[in-house]
Amino acid sequence: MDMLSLIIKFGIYGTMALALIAAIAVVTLRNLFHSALCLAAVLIATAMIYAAFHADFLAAAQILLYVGAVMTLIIFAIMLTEQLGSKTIRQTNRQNLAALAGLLVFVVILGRVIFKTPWPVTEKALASKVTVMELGKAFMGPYVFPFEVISIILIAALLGAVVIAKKDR
Amino acid sequence: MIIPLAHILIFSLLLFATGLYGVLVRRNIIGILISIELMLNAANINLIAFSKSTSLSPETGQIFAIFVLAIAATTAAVGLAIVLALYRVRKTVYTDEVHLLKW
Amino acid sequence: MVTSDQIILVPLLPFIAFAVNLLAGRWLKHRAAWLSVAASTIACFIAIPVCWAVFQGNHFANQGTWLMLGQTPLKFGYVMDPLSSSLLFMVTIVGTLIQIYAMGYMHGDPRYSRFFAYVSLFMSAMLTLSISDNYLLFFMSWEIMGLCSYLLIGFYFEKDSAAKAGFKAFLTTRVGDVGFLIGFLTLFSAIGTLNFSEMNALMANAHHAGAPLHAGLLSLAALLIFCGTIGKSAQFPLHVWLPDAMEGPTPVSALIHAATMVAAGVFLVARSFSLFMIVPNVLPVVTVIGTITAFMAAFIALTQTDIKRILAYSTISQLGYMVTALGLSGLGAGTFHLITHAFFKALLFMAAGSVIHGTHVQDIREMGGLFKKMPHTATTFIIASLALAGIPPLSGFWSKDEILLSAFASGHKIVFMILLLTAFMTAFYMFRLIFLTFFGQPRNLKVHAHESPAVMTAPLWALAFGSIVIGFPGSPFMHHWFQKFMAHMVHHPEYEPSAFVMACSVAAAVCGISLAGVIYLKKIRWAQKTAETFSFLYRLSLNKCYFDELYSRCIVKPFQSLGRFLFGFDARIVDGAVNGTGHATLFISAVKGWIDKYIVDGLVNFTGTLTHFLNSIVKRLQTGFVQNYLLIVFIGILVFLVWELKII
Amino acid sequence: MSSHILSWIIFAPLIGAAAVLLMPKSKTSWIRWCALLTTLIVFGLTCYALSMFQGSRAGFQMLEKAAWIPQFNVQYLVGTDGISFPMVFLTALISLLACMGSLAHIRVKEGREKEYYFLFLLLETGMMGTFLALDLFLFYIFWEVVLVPMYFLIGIWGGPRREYAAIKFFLYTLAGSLFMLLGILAVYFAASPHTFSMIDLVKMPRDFFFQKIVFLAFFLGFAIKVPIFPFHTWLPDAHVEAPTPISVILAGVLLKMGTYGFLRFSYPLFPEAAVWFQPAMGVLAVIGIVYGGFVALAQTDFKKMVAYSSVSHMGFVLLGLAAMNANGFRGALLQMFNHGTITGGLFLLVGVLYDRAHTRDLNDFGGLGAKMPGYAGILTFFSLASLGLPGLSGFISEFLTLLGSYQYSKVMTATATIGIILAAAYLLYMIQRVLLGQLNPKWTGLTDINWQEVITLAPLMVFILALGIYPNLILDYMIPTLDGLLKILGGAVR
Repeated sequence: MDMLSLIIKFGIYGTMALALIAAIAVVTLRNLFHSALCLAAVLIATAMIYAAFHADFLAAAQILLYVGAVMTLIIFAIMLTEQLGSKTIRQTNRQNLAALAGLLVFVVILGRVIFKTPWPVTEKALASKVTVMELGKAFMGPYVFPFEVISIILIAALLGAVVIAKKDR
Repeated sequence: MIIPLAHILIFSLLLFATGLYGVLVRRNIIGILISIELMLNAANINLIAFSKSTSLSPETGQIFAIFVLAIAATTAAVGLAIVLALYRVRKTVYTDEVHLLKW
Repeated sequence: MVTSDQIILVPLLPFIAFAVNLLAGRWLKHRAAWLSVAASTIACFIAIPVCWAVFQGNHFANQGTWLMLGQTPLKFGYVMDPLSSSLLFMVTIVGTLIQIYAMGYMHGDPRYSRFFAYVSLFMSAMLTLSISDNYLLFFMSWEIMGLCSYLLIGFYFEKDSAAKAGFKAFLTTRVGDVGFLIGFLTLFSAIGTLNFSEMNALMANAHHAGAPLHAGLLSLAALLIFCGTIGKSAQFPLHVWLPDAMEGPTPVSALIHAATMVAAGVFLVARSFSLFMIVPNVLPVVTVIGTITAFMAAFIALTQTDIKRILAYSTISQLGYMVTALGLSGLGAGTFHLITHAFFKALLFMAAGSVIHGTHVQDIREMGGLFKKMPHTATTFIIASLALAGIPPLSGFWSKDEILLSAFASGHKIVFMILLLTAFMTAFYMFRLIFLTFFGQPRNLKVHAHESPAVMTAPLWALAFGSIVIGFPGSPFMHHWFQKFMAHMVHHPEYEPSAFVMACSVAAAVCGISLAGVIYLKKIRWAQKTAETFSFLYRLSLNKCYFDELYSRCIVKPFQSLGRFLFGFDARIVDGAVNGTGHATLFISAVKGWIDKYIVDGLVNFTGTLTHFLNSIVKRLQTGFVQNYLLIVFIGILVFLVWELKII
Repeated sequence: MSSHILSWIIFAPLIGAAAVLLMPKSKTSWIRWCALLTTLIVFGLTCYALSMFQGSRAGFQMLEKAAWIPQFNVQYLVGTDGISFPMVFLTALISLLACMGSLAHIRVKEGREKEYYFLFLLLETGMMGTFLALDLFLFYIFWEVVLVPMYFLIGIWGGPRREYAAIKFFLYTLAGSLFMLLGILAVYFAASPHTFSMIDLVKMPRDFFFQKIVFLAFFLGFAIKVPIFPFHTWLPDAHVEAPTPISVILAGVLLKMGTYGFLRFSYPLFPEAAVWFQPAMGVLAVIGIVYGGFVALAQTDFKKMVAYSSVSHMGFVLLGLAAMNANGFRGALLQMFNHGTITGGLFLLVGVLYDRAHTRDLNDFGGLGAKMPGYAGILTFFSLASLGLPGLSGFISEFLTLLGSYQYSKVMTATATIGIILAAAYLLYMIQRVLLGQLNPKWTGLTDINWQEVITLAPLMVFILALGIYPNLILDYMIPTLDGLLKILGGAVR
């Protein structure tokens, strides 16, 4: 194990830890605007992890789409609703303890499953590297139909969002 | 593979759990939407991880992830539009103040 | 060249005149009369050669299928035998003359063309009836004549009395007609044919065989057919319509209610004579009815003062004579009197019409001394009266003598006496009428009489000539040719002429005339004295034997009240039952409604309440918080996971 | 088209009704002309069908058959024969004339012409279907289809007591038809295989007791429609309150549906029971004739008088049916047709007078004969036809009926003839009160009948006169079928 891979390894673990901390911040911070910023952090960290898995295109898309577009949208929404949250208003509802307990169970169970499952890791897969060109060919090839469907969904969502958000007279 | 697959999965599990916690307990609807984005990200990470480590077609996982990304964008757009419409009508974004379907 | 089928034109031509006059009368105006007269004149010229051929001993008939009665075809056609040819001969001549007369009489009437349309229709129907060869066609034309009678009686329908008279006439004859209808239905069911010739043949066979077929049914049929005669010929119980029918224009009275239509009743019996001959029980009934009618009508005529009513009762009386004759098996005598009577009675009516036309009054008490002012009218009237009274050698004498002879020779002495008495009364009332109208001094100075125009007097003279000569074919001078001619029809007894009967007849007529002369020509006072002496009889006669009152009380009123009662019954009971069902249904539904509300619905409501109660518990699950639901879903998934992975 | 002519006849009015529905409410003249055109087309189709109709054949003709509800063996089965075809022709004729009569009459009631003509055309479909259906189920449907438009037509456009009359008519008739429905179901379940088709049902034998019960059920349904004596009280109310054209249809066509039902269904399906009920039917017929005549005599309302005269005249139809012989049947079917034309005309004439004078009180009139000569002539014509004057069609049918009934029962016939006298009495009494006598000064302003009304009446007069002079015109079409029916009943044509 050389130095570089070690650094990368720890870098990944660090990114993961960072992402988890930011994620916890997202769900716990009282100020919604702050949690949105933390979300941005999570998303960027995720993008880094993608990059680490040689999913360069996805990492770029993650940054562009999520951090660029979705985050802007969310922040706009937060601004428009003018409910950033305050000390006086509870930001969590009364079922947080129950939720926490349930989640603990959930994590424990799935954790056990994850560790017990013999994941079939193949060397060939590890060695492969997907280029943007291959992705594009796949989209235009076997996945052309879902691709088109997604485009329709996006248009529908666009129109739908406009219609819903429009002020009715 | 630099780190074991299980570690990645545990990470995404924790990320998912955190997002779910947010969904279950946050009162603010925008907060819920943000948490949903967390959960979607967790799922995406899983997809990438599996596509990197199993012998299926390598690009499939990424393609699925991109679809999820697109869906996430639409969810955000439509969801936030609903929030805005709701806010305009009810002047609130807190879930427990919107309970028309209560008995 | 005479072909027998031409005879169809005879009724057809007046019918065409009727149709044209009815539809185009507004444009034809006075030309309407020419059309009708022309139609019946041509009909007359077609008919007379055919009749003449029949008088020579020929016989024509033809027919075609009209309707299927079951599997039996009902054939319509004509038959030209002695009976129909005699009637046809009389009707065409008298009808044409009366129509010519009517041209003058009806002149200036606002419904001139309508009048001639109706008369043409009547002529058409009467001629169809004369030549028809079966009961159904006979009945159809019979009814159409009734309609024409109705329309013409009510011709001046603005007068209430005229409208009522038409109504009465139609309805009264209709009663008889219905009898007639059932009568020939009975006949059809008994012998299976409605054709006269076939019936005659069947009857002749039965007669020779000795035993009649279905005696009971046939008697019934004959009796019911005679009902038609009673109605149409104004015989005893149903005679009340004829005097009232005088509300119509006088030519109508002459044509329909004296010469032709009323005689059709007698003609019906003559037509069915073979039937009447074979069922012995019916002829006495016919005789009795005829005799009663003859006597009663003459009795009523004694005291009437309306010139047309006197003639109307005289007509009834003479019809009674004819019916009596037929009842006494005197087919020849009855038919003969029918023909002669048509001539002189039509003449009487037309002359009376001429008087009315000239004076504009109908009450003989207001007339008097008209002879000088209306010589033609008066002369012809007297000729006709002499004929009616039975003074030889005028036609009435020969025919009346035949009837008296039938009564005398067949041994019905009482009938003979009554008829003789009637003859006496006939002479009396006719000359009472003449003396009061034409002789003496004018009693009403407002009446300015004038003679009628030539178009009216010419037919009078033509008929006067007829009244004189038409009796000769039946007289001993021509060896009773007419009676022998009629004997071709149906076998019936013939009687030797009797000088005694002739003498009685003449004596009765002369006595009547003399008595009338004594009472009315000399001193009117005598008449009042006589009336006071026999005041009961006088009132009985003056009030027409109270028939109208009797019918009004016994038939009209009960029928009307029955109608009203049944209407009340309908509205209250029958409809009440329906409405009562409705109300009962409503009541039951009210009770049901209570049950429904508190018991059935109570059960339903209890179910509802129970549900509501359960709901109040279960509904707590529906918090309305979306995250709550989500949490539950999540817990559900967890449970599922735990279960599936068998962790515990 | 030629093979589906009967369906066209049934549904052409429905198409017209749909067209009327699609038209704007304000375009009343479009609606009127559309309705008139539709009825005219239906009449034309009927004439076309007449040219294809084979009068000498006894069985059903122009059959159309399609499975409708195959699970229950319900068929769309229409066809015609010598019994139904005259009725179809009558329906087409009367509908056309009633529609022409409506043009002037309904215009008075502003604003509802669209509904009126829609319902009118729907009614025509119902009537046509009733006469042409050969499947009991289909027949029942059409039978009920007739009820609904009639209810509204009386209830909306009627006289002052229209609601009462409409509800009475509806409930009464519905009650009867429910019995009929029971009967239909009984017949259906008794048949094996279960079927509603008349063609198959006629061939199946039925138990005598069963026949009697089911005959009674059918009888109630038809008797109310005719109407036969104790069930007749809806008729005067409905007639008096209905608007003129609807009275015409009611008298001209609807009453015939009852007697048609006897000929088409009751007799062929239950021949033994029919013979068993023969005396009862005869007695009811005679009661109806005499009773209707007497009650008509007592009327002061013109329309009510005509309505009761219908009771009397329909009694003759029933009498002919009860006679159960060739002449009786012929007379009855002919009387159905003639009563439709004659009484339809009388109702139109009542309407003519009512539109001018706004009253129907007979005692209020008088002397109109001089004021309205054309009207007087036509009214007299129809009255004479109604009272059975020879030469007009009423006489022939009454004569044949009486001839037939005479072969059956002399007493009944003799009693029934009282009805003839009464008919003369009440009709002439009416004429006397309306046309004759002094003119009531109130009516000096009345105008004579106009050309439009004359055109409406003229076809009826032509038929009355033509059939009166030569009845074989229509009898030829009827005789083979009626004789066939008689054979089913076990009688011989004599």
